Amino acid sequence: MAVLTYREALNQALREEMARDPDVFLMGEEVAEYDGAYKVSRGLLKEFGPLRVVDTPIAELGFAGIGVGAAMVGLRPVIEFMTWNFALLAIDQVVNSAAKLRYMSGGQYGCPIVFRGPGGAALQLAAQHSQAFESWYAHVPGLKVVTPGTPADAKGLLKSAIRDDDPVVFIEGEMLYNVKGEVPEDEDHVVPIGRAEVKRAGGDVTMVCHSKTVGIALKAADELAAEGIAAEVVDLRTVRPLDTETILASVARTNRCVVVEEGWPFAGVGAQVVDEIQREGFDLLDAPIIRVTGADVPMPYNKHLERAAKVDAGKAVAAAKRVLYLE
Amino acid sequence: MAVLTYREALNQALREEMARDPDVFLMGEEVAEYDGAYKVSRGLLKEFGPLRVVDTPIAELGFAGIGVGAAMVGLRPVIEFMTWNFALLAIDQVVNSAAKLRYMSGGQYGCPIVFRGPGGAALQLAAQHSQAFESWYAHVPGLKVVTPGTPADAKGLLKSAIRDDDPVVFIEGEMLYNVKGEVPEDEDHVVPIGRAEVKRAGGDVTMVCHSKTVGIALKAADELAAEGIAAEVVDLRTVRPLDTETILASVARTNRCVVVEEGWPFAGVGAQVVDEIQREGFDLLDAPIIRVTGADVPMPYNKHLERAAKVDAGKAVAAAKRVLYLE
Amino acid sequence: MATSTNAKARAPNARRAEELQEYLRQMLLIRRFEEKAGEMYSLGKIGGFCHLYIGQEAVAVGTIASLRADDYLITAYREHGHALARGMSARAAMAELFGKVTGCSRGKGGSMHLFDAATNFLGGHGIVGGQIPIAAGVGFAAKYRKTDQVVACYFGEAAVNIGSFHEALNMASLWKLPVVFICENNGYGMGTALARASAILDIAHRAYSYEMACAVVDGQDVFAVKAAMDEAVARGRTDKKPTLLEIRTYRYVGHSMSDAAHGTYRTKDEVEEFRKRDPITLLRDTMIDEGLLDDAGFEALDRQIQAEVEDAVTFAEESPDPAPEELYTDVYAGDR
Amino acid sequence: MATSTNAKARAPNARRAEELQEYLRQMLLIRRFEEKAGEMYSLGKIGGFCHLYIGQEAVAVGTIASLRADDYLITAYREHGHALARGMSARAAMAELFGKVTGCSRGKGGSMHLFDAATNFLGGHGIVGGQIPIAAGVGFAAKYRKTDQVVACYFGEAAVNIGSFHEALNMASLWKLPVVFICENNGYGMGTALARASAILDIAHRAYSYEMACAVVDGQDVFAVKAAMDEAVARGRTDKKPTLLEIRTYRYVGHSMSDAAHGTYRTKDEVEEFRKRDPITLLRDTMIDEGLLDDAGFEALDRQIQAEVEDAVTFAEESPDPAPEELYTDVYAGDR
Ligand SMILES: Cc1ncc(C[n+]2csc(CCOP(=O)(O)OP(=O)(O)O)c2C)c(N)n1
Ligand SMILES: Cc1ncc(C[n+]2csc(CCOP(=O)(O)OP(=O)(O)O)c2C)c(N)n1
Ligand SMILES: [Mg+2]
Ligand SMILES: [Mg+2]
Repeated sequence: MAVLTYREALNQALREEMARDPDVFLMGEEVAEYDGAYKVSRGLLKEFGPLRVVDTPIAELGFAGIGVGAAMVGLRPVIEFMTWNFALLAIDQVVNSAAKLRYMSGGQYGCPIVFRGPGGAALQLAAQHSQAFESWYAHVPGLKVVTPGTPADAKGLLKSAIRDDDPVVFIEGEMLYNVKGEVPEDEDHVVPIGRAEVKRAGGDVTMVCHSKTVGIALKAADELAAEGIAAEVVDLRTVRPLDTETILASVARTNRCVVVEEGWPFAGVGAQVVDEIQREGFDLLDAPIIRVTGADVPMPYNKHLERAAKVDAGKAVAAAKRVLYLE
Repeated sequence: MAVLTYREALNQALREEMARDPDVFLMGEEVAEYDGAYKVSRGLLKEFGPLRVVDTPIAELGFAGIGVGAAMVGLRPVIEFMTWNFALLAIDQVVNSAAKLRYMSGGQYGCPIVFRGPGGAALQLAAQHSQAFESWYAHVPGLKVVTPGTPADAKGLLKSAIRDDDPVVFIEGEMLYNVKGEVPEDEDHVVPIGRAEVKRAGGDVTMVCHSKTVGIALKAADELAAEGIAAEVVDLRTVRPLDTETILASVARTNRCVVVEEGWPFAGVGAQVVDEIQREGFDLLDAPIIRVTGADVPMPYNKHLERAAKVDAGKAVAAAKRVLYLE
Repeated sequence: MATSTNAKARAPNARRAEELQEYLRQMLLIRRFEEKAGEMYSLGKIGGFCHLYIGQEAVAVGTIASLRADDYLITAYREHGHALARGMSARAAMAELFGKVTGCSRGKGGSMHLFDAATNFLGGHGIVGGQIPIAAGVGFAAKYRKTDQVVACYFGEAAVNIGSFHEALNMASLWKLPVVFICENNGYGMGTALARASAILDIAHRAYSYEMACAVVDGQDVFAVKAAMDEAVARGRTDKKPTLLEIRTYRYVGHSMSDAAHGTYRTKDEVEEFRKRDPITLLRDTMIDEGLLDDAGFEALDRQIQAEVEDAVTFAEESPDPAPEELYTDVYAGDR
Repeated sequence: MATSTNAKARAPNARRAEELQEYLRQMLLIRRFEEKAGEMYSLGKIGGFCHLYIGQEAVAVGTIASLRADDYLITAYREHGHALARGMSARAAMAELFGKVTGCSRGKGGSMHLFDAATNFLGGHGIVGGQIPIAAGVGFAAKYRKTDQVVACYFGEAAVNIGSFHEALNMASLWKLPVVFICENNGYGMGTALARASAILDIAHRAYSYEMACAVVDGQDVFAVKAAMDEAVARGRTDKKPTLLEIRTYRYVGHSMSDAAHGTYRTKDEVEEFRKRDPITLLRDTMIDEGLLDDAGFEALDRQIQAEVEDAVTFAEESPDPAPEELYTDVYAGDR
């Protein structure tokens, strides 16, 4: 195992998959000559040339559609959105084209495309640049939604996403790019789409998380452990399809659950997790499920307000204690 | 009270508000000379002239933005999307501009705008034209989301929406336009945004619904009544802000709940309703909450498949019986 | 306007006879198919939105005649004509309108979403402008693979005011993609006349914003259409450059089956005026002038085509609906 | 290019002196403010994305000089210059960058979202192109209310490839809205040179697609900018028609504070070359030539401005953060 940053892990996944399959190409703003706004594509232009690593104008709707067209005829585009905030401009192509082509054509045309880029809030980027949209994409049949929280998952899931025959919305954590972790060096290290992973075992309370909140949940679990509480951390990794089985198995052990996510509360991913648990595991629960989410406001610029708006380990700890009726 | 169609009720609301406030104008595709693709704006061009009833090119993003600009400087635009499916092209202006301007400007600029049009599936319009996006908009702080299910609510809520100082996403039921109902004739008949209504009282099971599913839930309640089961029908009317109080009060009476909505299951409006109930009313529930939703697929064209994909009274009845452990 | 090849100047020969006969057959097939589709819609056999192509037949036929079998096509919701001209059987098309499993999209797409992988027909798309960047992407794939395929992309004149058009044409020109952007200017987008939606009346001139070649073409004259398309296709295939063709045409019928035939946005007289330059009549007259056809021959062809359409209806009528399980197939790759 | 008013030809007079003095003051204020903002960013006093305007000062100052107090402005995220030229105090601007409650947007907007209702400054917007249709909407409101207000809308040259631009310009021309669309062509969108993003190099010519008036303007020459803007504003105010101005300029610094000063996408030499036509130096030299300024006067002005900027920093530094409750205010109208 090598120790890599999340960014490097993504870069490796891209490089390996482009080397493995000549149909894979990368397109987006600043992905080529600039090496990516967040440097995820560093060195790829040099290695694969301008036909396979393509800088675009600022035209999200257009180049998302170009990706869809290329995918319809069998290429495997990886379309980078500089951030998912800008993808709102392209969402018609993601939802009305990519997600529906296979169905509308009665199975004749698929759309093996990956839309990827950073999601969620970084630091003080304010309201228009600090949004987490995974629950939106996960709402839509025809899409898969992948949200890795660690370098190993980032690499393994991106490889799976590129090899997948369906459109995958791949949301990276903007704050995770510099996070380091062990990553298998095997070129065939893939992480299957649709499987959650228990990142830490514990019998007292389940903490469901994904993407940036994986680290937060793990930190909260540490803090809880210091108080003698054993939290089990379930990383969804894929938001759609949701691995309800792994979630329920954990709740069956703990009988208590907290869902930690970065986005807004209303109809977030956590709402669906809650729905699944209460429906399939009604008798398992000894307490209501509490969700820890971003504040229900546009993100403020001021750093103190921003901090107050974001989820953190302290909030997750407090929620865990609440479901344990400890405070 | 007059008996009006839902379409006529909306038309009256527009006419009355335009007569009442010269700052109100209507803009969208085919709203003027064509009287509206669904004839909601019938006669308005004639009455108010081309400056206040404005036909646009097919440019959803552009004219949504034009509405935002006009609203920033104090007009009260009503922007019609021919259907909400096409609003995906404009969603950046709704989410990144309208919903955030007040916050980003520290309260200096509001955005008193109504985005309105039909949502949900009509008949055999297939995958790209049969979508219900209310959970998406309801996810977003800064927006209000209104989904009337009856002519009286359509009129009263549209008037409130136009008078509201914040951006309102007003989603009409495409299949409701011809539905008739009693509508108060009073020019000041307004229905407050943010208040659910118990459309039928009953002690055995709560059925939460909105928009098109109000009629479905009422029909299901009839069928259940024939079997001696008293269903209480709670019409959300406004999806954001959600009237949790009314929902919980009902569940406190019935201890059982079914949520019926038109859209896809994952992170739909019902998921949030479930989340609120289980959190705030954990001890009230004698059974898990069951959601009745559209099938988790792009909408098929074939009419039998389409029927199978949609919610109907039969499915709502079955769900009610399940939460009553009757089957 | 690009001028029509002067038909009379050419000596009749077998090849030309065959070619014109084929144009006529296709145009008539589209006309009769659409008339029948309208009828079947009124009978409730067809549902949803149904947009007919009557009046525009020469555009599909003339442009598609320039294409090779391995070229690609993509279009909007008014696409029955393109599908038939490209060689989709009337049976597969009609069955799709009926929502039957024998339809080209297994009854899941319907009138707005005909697809046919066998003929590289990338479908009918329902969001105005949505297919334009997709077409550019298909052109990108041709460039990527270094083939000499060309993409024909159809859209209405009302679609040129939407962002997709602008973004796609800019990238297509910037990257030299082999796409022919075919604007079927039938004068109206639903009830909105061109001049009420576009600040410029010569749609073709929008191409200058992208340093793209363009032409204005008489869309009722199949020869003019074919000639302009030949040039545009050559530009794509050989020079690897896109073209914007503005093909001026007219729809005789309402926007969709739920729209009145002429409505309040245009006069009956206007429709009648345009009907005088009917593309099928123009072609037939040319063929008669050239001695390639006589009235009896035309009648025979028409009868044969009407029989073909009748057969398609019977086929559609008798075909089964998709099985209930089909609701859940084709959402993802694995699920069939 | 629109030619600069030949400065020397004019007799010096008090009014002109005052006017030029004001341009110089504003341009220098922007320059010093931005330099200080960069410094404060490096010290961690300012967070998020911070895009400086250094090199482009004559555009904001020259265009805004043509506006009336009741006209409107709207721009993108590189907007400190526009805000200051429009009369926002350095204090309110700097405090906003510091995220303080005394900032123009109460510390909630930050560098990309300066707003000032008092001067009809409709803000900095972060989604490329997003402000362009909004500007058209403000123009629509002026038309609706039958005022003679004009809207100035700023965006970069990379924004002309996005759909918003196209849709907004078409409608602005179609509906005769009094908007001046000001494309600040600084050659790059982040690391992408114009020619790598746009199929056409003369951005102004995009106006032809909308039958809109246009001009290419030397953005380093404040007189040229002012002259072109005067014409465009008159066209809006009197003829009720929009204009597209392409104002050619250059940014001396990186795209944002997280981007290297010249980066790999341009050479140091290129930056140096452009610095030779510095807008402040050009204006200063003209003023000295005309006898309206001397070196000592310039130095004094500069010192005064530097003090103003220092004062703004002190003010920002000493101002309080928004109260914790502010997290939940300004989401909806009722909640303050
Ligand atoms: C983005 C979008 N907006 C609105 C519609 C509704 N609509 C369908 S067709 C149409 C008119 C299109 O006219 P044009 O492009 O000229 O094509 P034509 O119908 O004349 O062939 C409209 C407004 C849509 N399908 N998509
Ligand atoms: C829709 C969208 N896509 C991408 C971005 C990221 N982005 C911010 S600024 C920028 C470059 C814009 O360049 P230009 O319009 O020339 O303005 P300049 O920065 O040169 O002033 C990009 C790509 C964004 N903010 N919005
Ligand atoms: Mg048309
Ligand atoms: Mg630029």
